Amino acid sequence: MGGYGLYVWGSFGICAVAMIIEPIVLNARNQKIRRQVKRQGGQW
Amino acid sequence: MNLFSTIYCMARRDLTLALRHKTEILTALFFFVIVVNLLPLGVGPDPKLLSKIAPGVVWIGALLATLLGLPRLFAHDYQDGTLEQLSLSPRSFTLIVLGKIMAHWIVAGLPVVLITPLLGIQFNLSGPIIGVLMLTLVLGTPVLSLIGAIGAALTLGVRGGGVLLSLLILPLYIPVLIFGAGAAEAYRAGLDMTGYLWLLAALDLLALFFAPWVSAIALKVALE
Amino acid sequence: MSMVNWFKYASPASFYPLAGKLIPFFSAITAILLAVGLWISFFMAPTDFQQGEGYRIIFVHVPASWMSMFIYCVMAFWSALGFILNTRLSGMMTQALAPTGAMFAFLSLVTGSLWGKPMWGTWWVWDARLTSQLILFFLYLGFLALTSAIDDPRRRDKAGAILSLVGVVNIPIIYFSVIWWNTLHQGATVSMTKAPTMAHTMLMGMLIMALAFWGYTIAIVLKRVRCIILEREIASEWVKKNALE
Amino acid sequence: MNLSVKDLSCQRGERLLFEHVSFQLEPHQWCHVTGENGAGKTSLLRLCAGLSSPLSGSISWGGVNIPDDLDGFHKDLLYLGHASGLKEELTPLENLTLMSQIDGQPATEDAILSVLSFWGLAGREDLPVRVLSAGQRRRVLLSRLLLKSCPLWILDEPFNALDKKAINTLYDLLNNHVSQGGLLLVTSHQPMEMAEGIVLSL
Repeated sequence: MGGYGLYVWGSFGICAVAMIIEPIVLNARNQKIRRQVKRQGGQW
Repeated sequence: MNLFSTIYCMARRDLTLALRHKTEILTALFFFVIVVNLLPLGVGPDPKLLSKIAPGVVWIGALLATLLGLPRLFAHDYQDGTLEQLSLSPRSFTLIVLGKIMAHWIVAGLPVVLITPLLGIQFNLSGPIIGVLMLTLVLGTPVLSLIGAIGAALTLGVRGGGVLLSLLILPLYIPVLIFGAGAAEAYRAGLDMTGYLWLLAALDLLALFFAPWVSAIALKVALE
Repeated sequence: MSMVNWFKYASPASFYPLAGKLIPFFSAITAILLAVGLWISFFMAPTDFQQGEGYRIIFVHVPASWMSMFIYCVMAFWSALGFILNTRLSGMMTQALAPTGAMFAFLSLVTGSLWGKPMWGTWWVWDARLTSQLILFFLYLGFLALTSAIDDPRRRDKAGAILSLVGVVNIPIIYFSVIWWNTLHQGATVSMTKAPTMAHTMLMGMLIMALAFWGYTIAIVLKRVRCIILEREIASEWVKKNALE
Repeated sequence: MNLSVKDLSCQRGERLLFEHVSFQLEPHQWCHVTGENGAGKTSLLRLCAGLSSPLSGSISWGGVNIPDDLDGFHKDLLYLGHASGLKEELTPLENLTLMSQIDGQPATEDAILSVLSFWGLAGREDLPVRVLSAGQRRRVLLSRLLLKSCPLWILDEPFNALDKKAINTLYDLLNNHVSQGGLLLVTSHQPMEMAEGIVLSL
C-alpha cells in the first residue's frame, strides 16, 4: 500500500466496522420488540 | 391597521414583562460582556492579536447571549396557559409570534449592539471598525432571534430543552456568524465588505418571512 | 403503480409486509455491488502518480459524503410528504433514515481526516467541503437529539419534520457561506474539492461503491422502519394477529 | 350557528381515550361533559376548541369544518382551560386589556374596571396577579366572559376554586348566556341544574 496502509485500511476498516455494527444493533432492537409482541399475545 | 397593532401590542406586552424583571435583561448582557472579556485572559493581552480576533469573538458572544434568552421566549407563556389563549386568538398567530420575537430581540440583541463600542476599545479596535462591527450586529442579531425562535418552539416543554435548543440552533447560526464576522474582517483587511452586508440583509428578510410562520406551526404542534 | 394502491402502502399496516419482502432483495444487491466495488478499488484502479495508494480512500470517503447529503434530502422529502398527505408512515420513515445518515456523515468525516493526514500532514483540514460535512453531522445530531427527547409520537414526527425541512433549507446557505469563509481566510490553496484527475476506472469504482452504500441504506432503513412500526403499533390489532411473518 | 361533532376519536400518547363520540349543540343549548378523571373530558374540549386535531372524526361550526376556517371559528369562541391564563407579573387590568386586544374586541378601561368590580375585585385592579388568591385569579379570568361577546363558550371546570357567592354569579351568567341564544360546552364536578341541556358522559 506504498506506506499509506494505515490510512487506507483504516478508512475501509472503520466503514466495515460501522456497516456491520449497525445491522447487529438493529437486529437486537428487532428481537426486543418481537419478544414484547410475543409476550403481549401475538402469534408467531 | 391591525397587522401592526397585533405585533405592537404583543411586543409592548413582552417588553413590559421583561422590564418588570430588569435583572433578566442585564444577565444576558453581562454574560455577553464576561464571555468576550474571558478571551484576553485565555489568549493573552497582545493588542495586535486581540484586534485581529475581536470581530469573531464579539459575534460568538452575541450568538451565546441570544441563545441564553431563547428558552424564556415561550416557556413562561406555555406554563401559565397564556400561550394557549394567544393561539386561540382570531388574530394571526404568526404575527403574535413575530411580536414576541421582536421583544426578545430588543431585550437580547439590541443591548449587545449598544455595548459593542465598550468591548471594541478593550480589544484595541479603531473607531471605524467598531462602527462596522455594530452595523453587522444590528443586521445580524434579528436573524439570531428569528431562527432561535424556531428552536425554542420546537423544544418547548421538552426535557433538556436549553441544551437541546443550542444543539439544534447553533449549526443554523453559522452562516450569520460567517457573514457578520467576515464583514468586519474584510473591512479590517481593506477589502470591500458591502457584499457581506447585503447577504446579512438577505438573511434578515428570509428569516423574517419564514421564521415566525414556522415557529407558529411548531408552537401549535407543541400545544396539542 | 397507480395512485390508489400507492396510497395503500402509505398505511404502516400494509407497508410492513412489503418492507419485509424488499429487505432480502436489497441486501443481495448491496452484497454484489460491494464485492465489485471493493475489487475495483483495490485491484482494478491503477496507482495514482501523485498520491500513490492513499487516494484509494476516496472509494469510501466520497460515497459516504454523498450518502450523508442524499439521506438528509430524502428525510426532508418524507417530512414534506408527511405535512402534505398527513400519513403516519412519513414520520417513521424520517426517523428510520436519520441514524444511518448520521453514521455516513461521521464516516465521511473520519475517512476525510484519514485521507488528509497522509496528503496534508494534519488530521483535520478546515476545508470548505469537510467543514460543511461537519455542520451536516451537527444537523443530524440535532435531529436525533430532538426526536429522542420528545415522547409523544405525533409531536415527535411533526417536530422532526419541521427541523429537517428547516435544515434542508439551510444546507445550501451553510455550504456557500463556508466556501466564502474559506476563500476569505486562506484562499483555497489546500483544498479537497480538487479531486485527483479522475481515471475512468476510479470514477466507476466510486459510483459502484456509492450504489452499494445506497442499497445498504435502503435495506437498513426498511428494517429499522419495521422496528419503529412494531414499536408504535404494538397496541393495534394487526400486530397482535399475524405481524411477524 | 351550531357545533356538530361526528364520530370523534382521540388518542393520548399510546392510549385511545374515547371513540365514536357524536353530539350536536344548537343555540339556546348547553352540554355538560361528565366522566371520571382521565376519561378525556379536557381532551374533548380542546378538540372542540381546535387546539388539537382528532385521530378521526370531524367537528364543524356552522357547517364549516373547524380546521378550514380556524380564525373565523376563534372569533366566535371563548375557551377557558384549567391553567390560569394570566401573566403573574401583570395586573388584572393589564391582563384583561391585553386579552381584549388579542381577541379583536378591544375593551375600554372603564368597561374592564366595571367587570372587575362586578366580580368583587374592586381595589385589586392594579395589584400583580401573583399576589391574588386562586379564587381571585379565577374570577379575573372569568371576567373575560363579560368582556368578549361571542356565541360559543367552552369552559373547562370553571367552578374550580370559587366560593359560594361566585358560583351563583357564574350560574346566572351561564344561564343568561344560554337563554340569549349562546352555546355552552362545559365540564364540571358541580351538578348543573340548568334548563334544556344534554349530558355527555365519557
